[in-house]
Parts: sequence; structure tokens; C-alpha cells
Amino acid sequence: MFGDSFFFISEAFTSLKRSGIMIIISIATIAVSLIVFGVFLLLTANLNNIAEFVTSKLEIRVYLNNSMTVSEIQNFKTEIAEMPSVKSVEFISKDIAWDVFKKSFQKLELNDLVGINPLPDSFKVSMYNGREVKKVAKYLEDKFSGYVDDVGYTGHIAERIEMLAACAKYGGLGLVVFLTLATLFIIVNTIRLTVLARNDEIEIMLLVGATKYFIRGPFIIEGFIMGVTGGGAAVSFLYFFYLLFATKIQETIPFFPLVFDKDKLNSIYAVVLLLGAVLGTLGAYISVSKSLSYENMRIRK
Amino acid sequence: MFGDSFFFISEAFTSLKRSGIMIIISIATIAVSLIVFGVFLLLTANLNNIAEFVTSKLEIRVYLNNSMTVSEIQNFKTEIAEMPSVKSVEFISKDIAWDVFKKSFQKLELNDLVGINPLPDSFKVSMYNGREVKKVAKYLEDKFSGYVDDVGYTGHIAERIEMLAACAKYGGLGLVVFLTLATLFIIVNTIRLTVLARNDEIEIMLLVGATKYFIRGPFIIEGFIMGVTGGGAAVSFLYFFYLLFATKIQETIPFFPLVFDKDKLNSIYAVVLLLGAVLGTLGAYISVSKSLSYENMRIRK
Amino acid sequence: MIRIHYLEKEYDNGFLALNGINLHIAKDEFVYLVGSSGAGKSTLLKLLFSVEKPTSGDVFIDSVSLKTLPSKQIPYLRRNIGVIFQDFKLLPRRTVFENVAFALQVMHYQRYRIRKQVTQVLELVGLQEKMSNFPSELSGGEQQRICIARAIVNNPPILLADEPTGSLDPDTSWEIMQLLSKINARRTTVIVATHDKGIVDDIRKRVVALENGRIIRDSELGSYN
Amino acid sequence: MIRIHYLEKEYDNGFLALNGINLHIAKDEFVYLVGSSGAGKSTLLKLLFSVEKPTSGDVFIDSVSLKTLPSKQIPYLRRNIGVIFQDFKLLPRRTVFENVAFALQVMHYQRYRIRKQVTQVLELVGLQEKMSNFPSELSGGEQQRICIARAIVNNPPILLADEPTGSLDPDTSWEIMQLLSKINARRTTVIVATHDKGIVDDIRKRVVALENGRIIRDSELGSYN
Ligand SMILES: Nc1ncnc2c1ncn2[C@@H]1O[C@H](COP(=O)(O)OP(=O)(O)OP(=O)(O)O)[C@@H](O)[C@H]1O
Ligand SMILES: Nc1ncnc2c1ncn2[C@@H]1O[C@H](COP(=O)(O)OP(=O)(O)OP(=O)(O)O)[C@@H](O)[C@H]1O
Ligand SMILES: [Mg+2]
Ligand SMILES: [Mg+2]
Repeated sequence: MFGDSFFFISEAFTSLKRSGIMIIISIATIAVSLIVFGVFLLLTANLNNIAEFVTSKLEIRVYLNNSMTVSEIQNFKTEIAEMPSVKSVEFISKDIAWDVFKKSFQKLELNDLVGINPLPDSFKVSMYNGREVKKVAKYLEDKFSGYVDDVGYTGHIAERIEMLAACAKYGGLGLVVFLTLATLFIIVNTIRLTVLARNDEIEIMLLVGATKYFIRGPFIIEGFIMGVTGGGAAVSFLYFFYLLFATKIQETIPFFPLVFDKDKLNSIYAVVLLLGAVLGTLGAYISVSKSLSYENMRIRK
Repeated sequence: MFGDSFFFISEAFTSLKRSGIMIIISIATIAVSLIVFGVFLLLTANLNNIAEFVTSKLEIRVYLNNSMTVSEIQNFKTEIAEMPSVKSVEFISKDIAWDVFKKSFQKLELNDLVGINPLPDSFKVSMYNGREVKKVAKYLEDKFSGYVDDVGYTGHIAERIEMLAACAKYGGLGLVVFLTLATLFIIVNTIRLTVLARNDEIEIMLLVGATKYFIRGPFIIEGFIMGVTGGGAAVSFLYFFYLLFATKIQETIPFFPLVFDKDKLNSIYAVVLLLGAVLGTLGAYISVSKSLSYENMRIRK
Repeated sequence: MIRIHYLEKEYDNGFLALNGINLHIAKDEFVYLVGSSGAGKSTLLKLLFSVEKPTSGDVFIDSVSLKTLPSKQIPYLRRNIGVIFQDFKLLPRRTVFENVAFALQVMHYQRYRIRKQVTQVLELVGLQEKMSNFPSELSGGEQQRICIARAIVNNPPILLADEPTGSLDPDTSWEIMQLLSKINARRTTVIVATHDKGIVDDIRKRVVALENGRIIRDSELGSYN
Repeated sequence: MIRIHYLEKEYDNGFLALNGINLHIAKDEFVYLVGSSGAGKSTLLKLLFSVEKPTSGDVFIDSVSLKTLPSKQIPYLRRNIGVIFQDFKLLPRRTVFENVAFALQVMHYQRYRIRKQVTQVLELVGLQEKMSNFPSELSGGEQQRICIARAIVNNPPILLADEPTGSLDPDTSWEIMQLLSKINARRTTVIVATHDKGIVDDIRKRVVALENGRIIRDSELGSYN
């Protein structure tokens, strides 16, 4: 009923105003647990970003058969470029490769020692996803064995980085799930404690003829307000903290791949606020329902 | 007084027994927040392990001047080996290097192309700590420029891995500090809620002539018991969860560098339990003191 | 109106508080419930109000059996019964006005009607000046009068008063009892559990005496002893 | 024993509950404090017990000024004053025995002495059978009697009783008042705030009447009105 909603809301505000320290403590607890949650959302997002950044620099070198013609090379390049996981393909002629090689060993004066360029032409293949490097390398080696002399990639280090990236991704996901549950538990329990402290009041309300629905209303709205307030406080904290922190890091290590994407950050903040609101409401609902059914027990057989 | 301690302890147990659901909820909240704390201790320990594992595979290649004598090489090797951050030094003669090089490019039949071995002798230097690779490389290059032709290391990828490792270490430390604060806050608040719900009782105790000391005693012991119980529950959970999880991961990815060091794990569990005990006691102390000073206010001017 | 039928109440700890109670109370009756401390007066009222369920036997209010009344119906039963509780049962975080108003709010009264009826009833018990105080700021007698005001504010057809003058001085007690008589005259069933010998002997009504959970006397226009 | 000196008490909300009270009570006196609901009886007792501090004027107990008494000393003051509270103030999660025992535990009595004295006093108020019940399992009068038992268990030199028979039937009330008289005869100062006209008129003692926070009458062996 509309009239009731209005009554519930005004009751909720009056009650919050008069509860004093208990409500403040609950809201603070809710805020802190949401901050922990938010910090780990931000962390996970950044870990994923870092993992992607690191792995995106992994590349495959495809060393070509000396016998390939220019058009064959062109076709082959197109074919690789069209693979879904490949971002770009660059042709490195053996001359350029030899120059680079020589530059790496400048002091050896290789030109004096080695008359002819011993290196082959090659493709430098960049991938979207570092974790597919190994797969693609294997594929190219098998499929184009006729054209290809050798396929190299950053090897063991790549594997380890892949591992880290996978860790960040799946570990992060697991953490988020775990932390959501922990946050849920802490917030619901905190609200439950505040409701339990008011069991006497609930009993009196039942005695003067209030229905469960009527008692539940204001409590649920109180829970919602507590959740939203706690969530809001958490988001403000996270916002300023991240801004400060990210700016500091960026100043110290300019190339550090932090998440600065507004949409991504905003969606994290939205999740935190929403979680606060949902858990506050849910917590109040569960708590008052349990208190009511407990009070119901008081009408003894 | 000894007699009081005994009284306080028996009072605390009686009170806990009779508080029912409120205490159970508080202990559960304490346990969950300690689990979150513990999970992140374990995580940080593992991240550091992974970072160390990855970076420990980084190495420096010192390419030597062709003109060096065997004894010069020997002395140089000893000198490098004695650097505190160096784990081991291996001499790779140019012949071996050439063999490896040729093996990498088997299909090029380098012997046919290149008559003489163009590569220099070199040292393969392994480090204890991956993050010092860059520093040491620079140092070697500067100090021994007479002997050394070139110093190479895994370059950009190394830098990125270094970064990750630093991240894991300092970020992990920051996280632990942050989570300790958050856990402290949540636990203290939770206990504060249970004490607040009993303000009426505290008031009555004051009215019948109890001193603050006498009221505080059982509450503090209750807080300690709650903290230890919550901490114990958290440790049990962490222990079984980690065992299960680590075994699963080890089965799937055998080379994954998880922490299995009993001492390290035990010290983490000890920290969790200790934190529970300390925060439970502290929380109770703070809460009951605040309640008592609030009640004191009730003796109005 | 109220029929009590072989009623027995044993508390969870095994204490038999009521034992074989049979009682009929007509719609327009005014009944004193007397008996020494622990006789079972409050227990009987609690059963009428469905705070406790009978162990055996039954209570019928307007022919409705409380033994089988579904718990969803209890709030509606209670709205028809005003109760003055022995321990007041005031909401600590609501003002005097709000405490009394709550009994009307649960019944979805309009705001202006709530304001009018609550103001009226608070004047009746002499608490108009304490309207915006909280219960903790009131004297014992004042708290008892809020409880009385709350019980009668919605003119319930049944009024249960458990020791309604225990914290009141003789003059105020007398006024309150006159008020309850007046309410009874408007065809409200009134049951008053009391220790106030003076009042029972002065304002003569039906007296039901309990002892150890049994009715030992039931006399029209009786005296305390 | 007790000297009250131009005492004034204004509550936080500005209500003047006591106004210019002067009163001397000797060590062996028994004083009734009477007055209508809200007259200030409980407020006066609260000041004697240091639950409220005077706004102006002072209270001296054994020549100790309560106005300047450091709050650390309050527990020790309170141990010398037994109080029967109007609203009982029982610890809900302690049994009857434990509630009474607590008043001795705070004074570090030996276990066996606690057991002996508590059992004795519970017999005195007729609650020996309810020893291990919780307050919520007791009738109003039974709760009041625990409160009485707790107030007298350590034989305090001063006894303050705020409406000690409000929930008791006339016979039990009579017994309790006899008990208080006996305690007074053992040179305990007894102050009883009460509405019980019957008792005040039957057991004649000094009567101090309050109205609107002022003393309007103070008569040796006086009557209620
Ligand atoms: N919840 C309970 N559990 C166990 N025993 C109870 C409970 N409530 C009341 N009793 C016991 O039942 C008996 C009757 O209690 P009741 O409250 O009905 O007495 P009463 O007649 O109202 O007494 P009073 O005049 O003192 O208020 C008492 O002896 C009391 O100890
Ligand atoms: N904490 C408080 N804040 C404000 N006013 C108060 C407070 N306590 C009591 N009062 C007011 O002071 C007046 C005296 O209260 P007190 O409790 O002393 O009355 P009393 O004589 O004991 O009455 P009763 O017989 O009803 O118990 C009352 O009008 C009451 O409303
Ligand atoms: Mg009763
Ligand atoms: Mg009073």
C-alpha cells in the first residue's frame, strides 16, 4: 500500500535518528567491509590489466624458408593476419634482422667474421592474447612446415607469464566470489545484531497488534538506508583513495599499466554501492524475519 | 586479584552460554573477517613465492673480451661469484655457445655459412633476487669495461617481471596492513554491538555498586574467548581450504610454485589466531570502557 | 463474550500456573481478578491475549477458539483487546504521543484521526504536557498512565488491565478506576487484575479470586477478601 | 545521617523536578515519602543514590557531599545503600539467586557466605523455590521481591525503597513492611516512597509529603493525607 510505504519511510528515518551510536557503528562496519570488497575489485581489475599488458608484448617469430617467393610471403602473411587471435604481422627481412643482430653484438664486428648474412627472413606475429602464443606457434609450425624453417617464441618465460596471467584472472574471479560471500555475511550479521538488540521493541509491537508486514517495513527500509549509506561512504573512500594512489604510482612508474578506464572504474563503484544496498535490505529482511519468527515462538503451546 | 580472575572467567562463560544467537553471530562475523585476512596472507605469501620463482630464472650474460687469459677469466669469475646478490656463475666457452647457437638455428646450417665461430666466451650469472638483475648488469658493465664486451639480460620482459614482483611484495605488504586495519575495525565494532546491546545490564551492575573494574573483567574475558573461538574457526577453515586448494592446483599445474613451507604456513595461522585473540580482547575493552563512560554520564550534573 | 473452558497452563519449566479454570464473562461485565502474588492472574490475562497458548482446555473470545487460532490472525485479535501491562511495555525510542499513536497506526488510521484521538486520551490520563517526552523521562505513575492511554485509545471491545494502579497514588488510582467503569458502561468487557483492596472494596463489581492457579471464589459485587 | 540542603534538580529537558528541598533524616529513622504521581519522590531517591547529580544545593550522607563525590567513589557509596527500584532493575540473564548474589559479589564476599546469606534472604521474601528461575519467568510481585531481597541482603546502613509494594497483594505487602520495620529497628535508616495509603495509615511513621518538587508536609507519625 502506498500509504504504508510513506509511513515505513518516515518511521525508518525517525528510528535511525534515535538509534545513535549503534547505527553509526553498523554503517561503519558495512562501509569497511565494502571498502575491502572494492579494494579487491580494483586490485583484480588492475592485475588483469597488468597480466594483459605483460602478455600482450609476447610475440611469435616465424623464420621463413629461403626459397619462398615474394608473393608466397605476401599470401602467407595475409593468412596469418587473418587468424582470429593474431593482432598484427610484421615482415622482417633477413637484412634488417642481420642489422639488428649485428647491433646486439656490436663489439664482435661480425661483418669481419661472417661474410654472408646467415639469418632468414621472418614474421613478427603479435597476438591479442598472450596465452595463445604457444598454441598459435605450434599451429603455424605444423600447418606451414613447408614454408617455415623454425617458429620461436619467448619460451619458458612466456609460459610463466601466462601462468601468472591465468592466476590473476581465475584467482581474481575466485577472490571476488569469496569476498562477495564474506561481505554478505558480515553485513547481514551486522544488521542482524542491530535488529536483535531491538527484539524487545519487536515484541511490544506484536503485543499491540502490529502485523509482521507492518513491523518489517521500517526495518527493511532502515537496512536499505544503512546499506546505501555504508556503500556511499565506501565508494567515496575508494574513489579518492584510488585517484591518489593511482596518480602516485603513475608518477613513480610511468609505464605501469593501471586501470584508468572511467567506465570500468565506475562500474566497480556501482557494484560496491549496489552490493551495499542489496545486502543492507536483505540483511534487514532476514534479521527481522528471524526475530519475528522467534517472537512468534513466544506464543507458546 | 586472583580470586577475581576466577570469578571473571566463570562469569564470562556463563554469560556466553546464555547470550545465545547474538554471540554466535558475533563469533561468526569475527571468523569470517579473519578468514578474509588469512586468505590474503596466504595469497600474498604465494604471490611473493611466484614472483621469486619467476624472477629467479632471470640471468645475466656477460660476454667476455677475446683477449682475456684463462687466469683472468678465473679471477673475474671468482670476483662475480663473491658479489652478495649473485647465486652462481657459470662459464660458457665460445665453443659451447656456438653449438647452442647453431642448435637454435639448426636448419640454417650455419657451419656452411660461417666458417669461424663468431661468438665470444661468456658468463651466465644467476641471481638470488630477480629485481637486482638490472643493477648488477649495469655494475658489471661499468666496473669491468676492460674485460667485458657486452652485458645482456632478458631485457624488457625482465623489467616487467621485476615490476610484477615488486608489486606483489609492496602491494602485498600494503594489503596486509590495510586488511589488518579493516579486520580490527570489523571485529571491534562487532563486539561493540554486542556490548551495546547489554548497556542496560551494565547500568544495573553500576547501580548495585559494582566498580568499573569488576564489570569490565568478565566482558574482556568474553571478548578474548570470542576472538579465540573466531580465530580458531578461521584457522581451521584456512587450513583445510588451503590444503584442498593447494593440492588441487598442484595436481593440475605441477610446476606451480605454491608455498608448502610448514613453518611459513604455521606462522600465518598463528598470526590469524593471535589477531583474533588480541582484537577480541581489545574490542571488548574498548566497548565496555565506552559503555561505562557513557553510563557514567548518566550520573548527570 | 469470553468463555474459559477447563483451562490449564504449564510453563516450559514445568510450573503449573493455571489449573482447571472455568469462567464465563459476558459482554458488559466488569471483573476484578484478585489473588496473592504468583496466583496466576497475569498468566490468565496472557492467555486471553494469546501471548501464551493453553496447555489444555481452551479460551473462546466471541466464540473464536484461541487454541486453534492461526498465528496470522493474532494481530487482529489483539486489536480488539486493549491491554494495560503490568510492566508497561512501552517502546523506549518513541515519545509518549508516538507510543499511544502506534496502536492506531497498526490499524491504518488516518493521520488527523490519530492526532485527535491520541491528544484526547492523553488529556484523559493527565499527560498532555508530557506528549513529546520519552518513557525514560517519566515517573513510574506517568509511564503506567501512557500504558492505560494506549490500551483504551481505540475503544476496544475488551479491556484487560493487569495491576493498572500499581504505580499510582490513591487519587489518580480512583480517577483511573472511574474511567475504566465509564468505559465498561459503554459495553466494553473489562477485566482488572489488582491488589488494590481499597478499590475493590469501594467500587463493587464481580470478583474472581485465584489461588495457586485455581479459582477459589467468584462473587457478584464481592469484596477483596 | 542524611542531610539535604536547598536541593534543586532540573532535568536535561528543563523540567524542574525538585525545588528547594531541605530535609534531615537521623540514623534510626523510618520515613515515608508520599505524593501524587510525578511529585518527585523517585527523583529525590535517585539523588540520594547518586544516579542523578544535584543542579544546586547538596546532599550529605554521613557528612559526605554527593555534589563533589568523585565518580570513582560512587560504587562504594552505593554498597552502603540498599535500593528497591520502582522498576526492579533485575539482570535478565541471571537467575534469581545470581541477581541477589551479585550485590555481594561486587563486595568480594566469600562463596560460602554468599550462598548462606542469599538463601536466607530469599526465604525471607518467600522465593526460595524460584531460586534458579530467570526474572522473565516470574510474576510481577515475585520480581519485586527479588529486588527487595537484593536491597537488603548485605544489611546496608541505609535502605531506599521506591514503591516496594506496588506489585504485591495486601498480605505480602504487610509482611514486607514489617520486614522493613524490623530492619529499621536494627538502626538502618529506611526511606520508603509509597502510594499505599493503607500501610502509611496503619504503620505510623514520619511522613514527608512532596508536591511539584516541594515538601508540603513533614509530620512525625503522620497519615497519608
Ligand atoms: N514464563 C514463565 N515460566 C515459568 N514460570 C512462570 C512464567 N511466568 C510466570 N510463571 C510462574 O507462574 C506463576 C503465576 O505467575 P503470574 O504472573 O500469573 O502471577 P500473578 O498472579 O500475576 O502474580 P503477581 O500478582 O505477582 O503479578 C508464578 O509463580 C510464576 O513464577
Ligand atoms: N529523566 C528525566 N527527564 C526529564 N524529566 C524527568 C525525568 N525523570 C523524571 N522526570 C520528571 O520529573 C517528575 C518527577 O518524577 P519522579 O519520577 O520523581 O516522580 P515520582 O514522584 O516518583 O512519581 P511516581 O509516583 O509516578 O513514581 C515527573 O514529572 C517526571 O516526568
Ligand atoms: Mg501479575
Ligand atoms: Mg517514582
